[in-house]
Amino acid sequence: MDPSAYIILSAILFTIGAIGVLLRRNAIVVFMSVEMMLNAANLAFVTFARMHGNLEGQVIAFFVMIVAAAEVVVGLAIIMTIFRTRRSVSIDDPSLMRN
Amino acid sequence: MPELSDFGNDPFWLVCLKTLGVFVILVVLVLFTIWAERRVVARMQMRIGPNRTGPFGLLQSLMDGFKLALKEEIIPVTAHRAVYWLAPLLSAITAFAAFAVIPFGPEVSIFGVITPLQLTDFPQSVLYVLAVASIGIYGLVLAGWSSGSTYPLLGGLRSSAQMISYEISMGLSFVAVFLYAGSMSTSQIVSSQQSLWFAVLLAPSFVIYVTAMVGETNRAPFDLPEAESELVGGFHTEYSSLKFAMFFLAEYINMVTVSSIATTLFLGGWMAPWPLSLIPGINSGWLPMLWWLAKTMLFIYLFIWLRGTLPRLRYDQFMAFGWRVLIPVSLLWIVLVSGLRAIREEMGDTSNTMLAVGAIILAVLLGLLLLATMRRTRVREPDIVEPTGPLSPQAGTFPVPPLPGQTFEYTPRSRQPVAGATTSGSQEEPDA
Amino acid sequence: MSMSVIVAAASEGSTGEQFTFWTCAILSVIGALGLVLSRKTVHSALFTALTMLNLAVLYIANDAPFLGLVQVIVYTGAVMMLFLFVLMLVGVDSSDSLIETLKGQRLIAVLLLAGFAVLLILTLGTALTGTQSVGLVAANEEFGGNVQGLAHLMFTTYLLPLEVVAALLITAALGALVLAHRDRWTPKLDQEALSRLRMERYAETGAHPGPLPNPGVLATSNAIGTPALLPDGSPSELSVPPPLRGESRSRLAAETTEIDADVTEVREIAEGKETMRPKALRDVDGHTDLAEVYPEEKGD
Amino acid sequence: MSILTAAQAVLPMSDGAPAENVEPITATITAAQAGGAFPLMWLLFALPAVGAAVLLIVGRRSDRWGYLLACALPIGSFILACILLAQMMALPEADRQVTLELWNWTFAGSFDAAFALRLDPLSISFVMLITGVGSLIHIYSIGYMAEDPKRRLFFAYLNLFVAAMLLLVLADNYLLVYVGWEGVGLASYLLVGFWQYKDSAAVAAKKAFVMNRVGDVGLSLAIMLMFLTFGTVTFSDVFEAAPEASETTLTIIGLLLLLAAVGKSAQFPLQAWLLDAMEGPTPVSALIHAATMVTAGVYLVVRSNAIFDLSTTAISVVLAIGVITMTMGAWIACAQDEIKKSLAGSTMSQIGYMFLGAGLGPAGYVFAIFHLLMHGMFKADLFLSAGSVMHGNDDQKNMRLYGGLRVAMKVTMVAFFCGFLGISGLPPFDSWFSKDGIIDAALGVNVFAGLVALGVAGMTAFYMTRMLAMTFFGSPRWAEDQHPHESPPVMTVPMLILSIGALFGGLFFVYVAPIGEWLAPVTGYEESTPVIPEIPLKLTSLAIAIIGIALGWRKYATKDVPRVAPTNVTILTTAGRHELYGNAFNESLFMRPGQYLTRWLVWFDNRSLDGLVRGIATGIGDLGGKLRLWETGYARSYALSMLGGALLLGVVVATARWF
Repeated sequence: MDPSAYIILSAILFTIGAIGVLLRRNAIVVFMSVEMMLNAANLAFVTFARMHGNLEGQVIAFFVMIVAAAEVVVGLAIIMTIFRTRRSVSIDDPSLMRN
Repeated sequence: MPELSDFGNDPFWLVCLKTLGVFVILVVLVLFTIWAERRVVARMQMRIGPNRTGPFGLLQSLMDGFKLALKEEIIPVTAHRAVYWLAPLLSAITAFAAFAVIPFGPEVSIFGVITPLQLTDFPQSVLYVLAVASIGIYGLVLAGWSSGSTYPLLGGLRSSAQMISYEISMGLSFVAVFLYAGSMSTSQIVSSQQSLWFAVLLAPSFVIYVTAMVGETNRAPFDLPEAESELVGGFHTEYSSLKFAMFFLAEYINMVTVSSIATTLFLGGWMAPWPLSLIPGINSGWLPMLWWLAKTMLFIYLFIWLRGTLPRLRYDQFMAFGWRVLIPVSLLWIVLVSGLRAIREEMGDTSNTMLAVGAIILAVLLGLLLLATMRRTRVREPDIVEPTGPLSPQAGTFPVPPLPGQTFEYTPRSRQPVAGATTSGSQEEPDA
Repeated sequence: MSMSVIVAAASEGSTGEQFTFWTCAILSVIGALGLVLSRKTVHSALFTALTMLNLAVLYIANDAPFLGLVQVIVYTGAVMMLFLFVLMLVGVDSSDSLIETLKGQRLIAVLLLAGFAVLLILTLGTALTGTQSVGLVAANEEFGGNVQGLAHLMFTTYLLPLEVVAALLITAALGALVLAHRDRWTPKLDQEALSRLRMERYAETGAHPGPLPNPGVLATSNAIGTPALLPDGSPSELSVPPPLRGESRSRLAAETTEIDADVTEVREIAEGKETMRPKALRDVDGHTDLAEVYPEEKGD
Repeated sequence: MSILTAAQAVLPMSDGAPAENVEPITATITAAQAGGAFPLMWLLFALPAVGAAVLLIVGRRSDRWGYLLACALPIGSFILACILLAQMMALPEADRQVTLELWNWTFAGSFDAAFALRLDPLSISFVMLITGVGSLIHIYSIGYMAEDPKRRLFFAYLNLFVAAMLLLVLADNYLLVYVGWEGVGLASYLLVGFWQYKDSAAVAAKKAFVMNRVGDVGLSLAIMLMFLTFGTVTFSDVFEAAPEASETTLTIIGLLLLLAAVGKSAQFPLQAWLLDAMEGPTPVSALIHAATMVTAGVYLVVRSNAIFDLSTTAISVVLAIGVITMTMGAWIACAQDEIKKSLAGSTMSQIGYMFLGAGLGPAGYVFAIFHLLMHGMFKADLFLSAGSVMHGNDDQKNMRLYGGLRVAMKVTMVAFFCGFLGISGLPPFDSWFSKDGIIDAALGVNVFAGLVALGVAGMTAFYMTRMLAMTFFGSPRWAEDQHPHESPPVMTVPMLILSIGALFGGLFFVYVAPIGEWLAPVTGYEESTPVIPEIPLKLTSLAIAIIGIALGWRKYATKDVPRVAPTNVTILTTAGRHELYGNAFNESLFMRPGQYLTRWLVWFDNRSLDGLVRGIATGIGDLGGKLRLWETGYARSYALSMLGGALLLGVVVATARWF
């Protein structure tokens, strides 16, 4: 099958993820959107691996998964901490770095 | 012995037939397990157990199932309908799906087609089991959440936390098996145990797996998420009728699944045990299914036995055990196994060195264990003071009943008429 | 099961793969849209899980069975579960307000995204036309299988990244522990301290030290909104769960009148003994100030 | 040999006549070759160092036993020093220079200074003085500091001092000398400020420290210059290479070394700190500011004799400083009313004598060191006695409030009197030999200096008589609640032992163990011919001393001493009371100009450099303020920026690919 279909799917998912990141205010949803973008990238990597006939794309996808897992752990911990102090998971609330 | 290339060649009708077979085996085994549990526990508690429905009460579970299906279904108003529906389905489907890669026997001839007695197999099939199990957890979490009630939510969270935790040590216990079998496919793992079962060769992995599988299935003594006395019934508190039956079914199928995985990975699967395996031809044809069944039943009996014997753990103890004992020990064991294998790869036939190193490591571990136990015995004895003399109910802390050897000293208040206690002006003493 | 079918289909490049791809692609796009569009966060999480499951299938279809299974175990089993946990900890009912608060964010975002989409379509369109996939059959066969091939790459060429990533994971775990850790400023309340507190509160305010009475005890029905009857026949509002209390006022009143007859009967039987229960104890149930009951105890 | 010519006995004699030239020690043998206890010589300073470390690290837990340990360790060092002395005397004269290289602690490029010790007659003499007097003062301190809550700390610092001082005199190279030099400076600072809750003590400690730093700069510059010139800082190598250097270089090195010596030894013009340093506990004054540390300057000059011998300018400056300080110190000692300050003035004066001796060149080195050793004993004795007097009089320091203490403090008076005999130049006691040796040599080299020295000898006798009389004789002038009492034996016994040294040290070193023969191989010796014949000279000096004593006795013992210092005094007395305006001198000459310079520099810096820097900073800040508007604080805005950036990048890349 033509691998470009997978790549296009990956692009679609990535864009939808980006929409989520940009437009949603719930920090957890934003975070899930980031995961969605990572997954889309992974799909592209896996497809590239198949297209080029070597496994390195899969290895990269594997590393992306690990890094994403690490990121989720820390990110969710941060969200929890913010929630504890602010009673809110809105990503716009912790804007202490403003100006 | 079936090879990996033997799979995936079945005609469509045979696939359907095999699927049906797996389904039937599972359902029958579940019915039997429920009955066996009630009978065995009853025996352990000097009771008789169900013995009315069918011979030895064998049909009891079937009848219970019918009854459950026919009961009125109550759905809480606060429940989230779609997810409430989805949850038991997820539980049951994943429970069945995990069984697809369990080998029941060697290649047999079914209606003229030579095929392995196993629905399917592929190089990563054990990982598939883990993956399916991790999806199954969704059933629990979603059931707990969608019920819209506090107890199920807590129970669901607890169960899933527990299952995820124990899935880690479970996965880790597989690693040594993968290393020795050189494959993640169930059929290959079975065939690599021809000479020696992994339960013997990788005894620590086996022990870890057996412990983790009890935690994974939420069974006693690790059944705290469903602790009736604490959480009413866990994640399925608000479920009734057929949906509850599905959870029930899923739980018992999971029992059977983890038992059969234990059989497959550690007890040589469908192969006959040692003295019997010397008989030629005993590991061919349909007969090995019997060995598989016997080994699986052995584990199911273990489950029942544990339930009848052990008290329930506290949640924090349980989690601490999983994270601080099982996982570190698994990791150590994996390091040891891979280290030994690496030594063997690098140094060739130097089993003596390996044995010496192993002995030293074992000695060190034993020493550490000994130290740990010695430390535990050094716990300071609490100072027990035999209370004597009169005791004031308000003395020191909070009112306590007099201990043996103490006399109760009445406060002036208890002797006085209680102010405002009279509605008709009577001044009677409260009886002491 | 279906997995081997998928694998087989993928390697052949047959209509089987077409079917798998379209099914999973549609489902995963639905999941992604659901993630962005759901108002309830839990729904977003479930939709995400759906997408990830479908992506796993697509990985398998793309000759990456190991990665597909790892995707299920890691993403669906662990990551998304973690999300669900956090959701339930921060309150699952937190649904998002869809009003945009940042000035111009939505407009610029839409414009940029549109540009991004155009760019993607253009680049992908030109880059992908006429590409043909080599397939992984040869690469997989080299070391005897997909897992073996991956392992070979990871433990030789990519050994350093692997070690670094392992360190990263440990760091992340520690970081999460540190972030989620809350220092305990007060000593942990054990059973003894709790009971002491309860008794102190009893001594100070007269709050009932024991567990609350169960609903429906000695009452006509055991429904959760039905108040229990005390031994002297009066209904105890404390036995009703707080959310139902206000709502059940009327029911309480009805219940009271309904059982009034029984109570009178009991009272008549117990005639001469006035009450079966000292007034003081009833007062305690009703939160009477203890000072009224035991005035001389004040000074202690 | 008559007593009058006894001073000559210190000189190296061969067949009753002074040797023309002394063969300097050339051979250096290592400790391992020397054998015996020599390889253990590092223990000399290691023992007290360990004591200091233990007391400081173990802390309060050692309060109960720490001081005993601190006493035992210097005594151990002393015993070891005795053994080493005996072994060294057994060595042939030319071999009396033992080195012990412990490890190499500094190497940078060609610079290479080993942590090496050197034991020769000069350093072993110092070691004996430091450990002997040090041990006695440690023991004395047990009694003196008995009531002090921080006694353990005091002993720790004392041990630290002893260790540093021993390192100073044992060092084999200038860099290690510098370590010891700074170490004693630190110990002195800590001990002067030991009662730092008193403002005066804290200020005095700071002052001593700062003024010492001025000298230390000289030493460090000298070391650098030495390395630059000779490529090494080891004694033997430097001395060997010295004749090849130009005289200017040697003069500069010598003057820098002299600056260091002047700072450490409180000589003019860096003399102002010594009197203030008397704020420290009296054992400190006795050990550090009389017997050992302040003489380190003399040690440095004598040790570097190879350099000074080659530079007439430098050695003349040494001589001049000696003469000036000698006079100043005596002057101050005559006018001060506080017993310790008077003694401090005396110390300055006596060290001035030593500098004078050292400034005479080879003719005077031996006498400088001889006088140094004698001074170490009698001045320690005097200080300890003074401390005992203060101890018995509620820490009263003003001599005008003593009077007639001979009744109450007999032992102390005996000890003080012995010290008096030792210092005032009466035969046959210490100064009779050592000071007159210097005067003799001075008259041979520089008549003017010799005559001044003779005069100051009379002043010495005068102020010592003044102190003796004001303290122990005359009518009692104590306050009502001041109950003078004798000190405990733990204090008086060390005093008495030192008294013996003060009385008979001179005789011992002249007749029993001739110090000149002992030291001359290290310092070199040249005979000088006095302009006045010997016997008239001796008689003159004795007469001057007796006149001084008589004047003092007449003024302070036979007349009543007013309790409050009289104000209608000569300008000389007023100047003496103000320490000859040393502080004012320093202030106007160094401090004020320094302050003005600093202020001007700050002003200049603000206007020129800072203006430029601030301008740039303000510009960047303004730019940052503009850029800051981009930072909204909202994560989603940042995400938007990222998307924009990615888009831009993608467009660029795609364009590049297409065209």
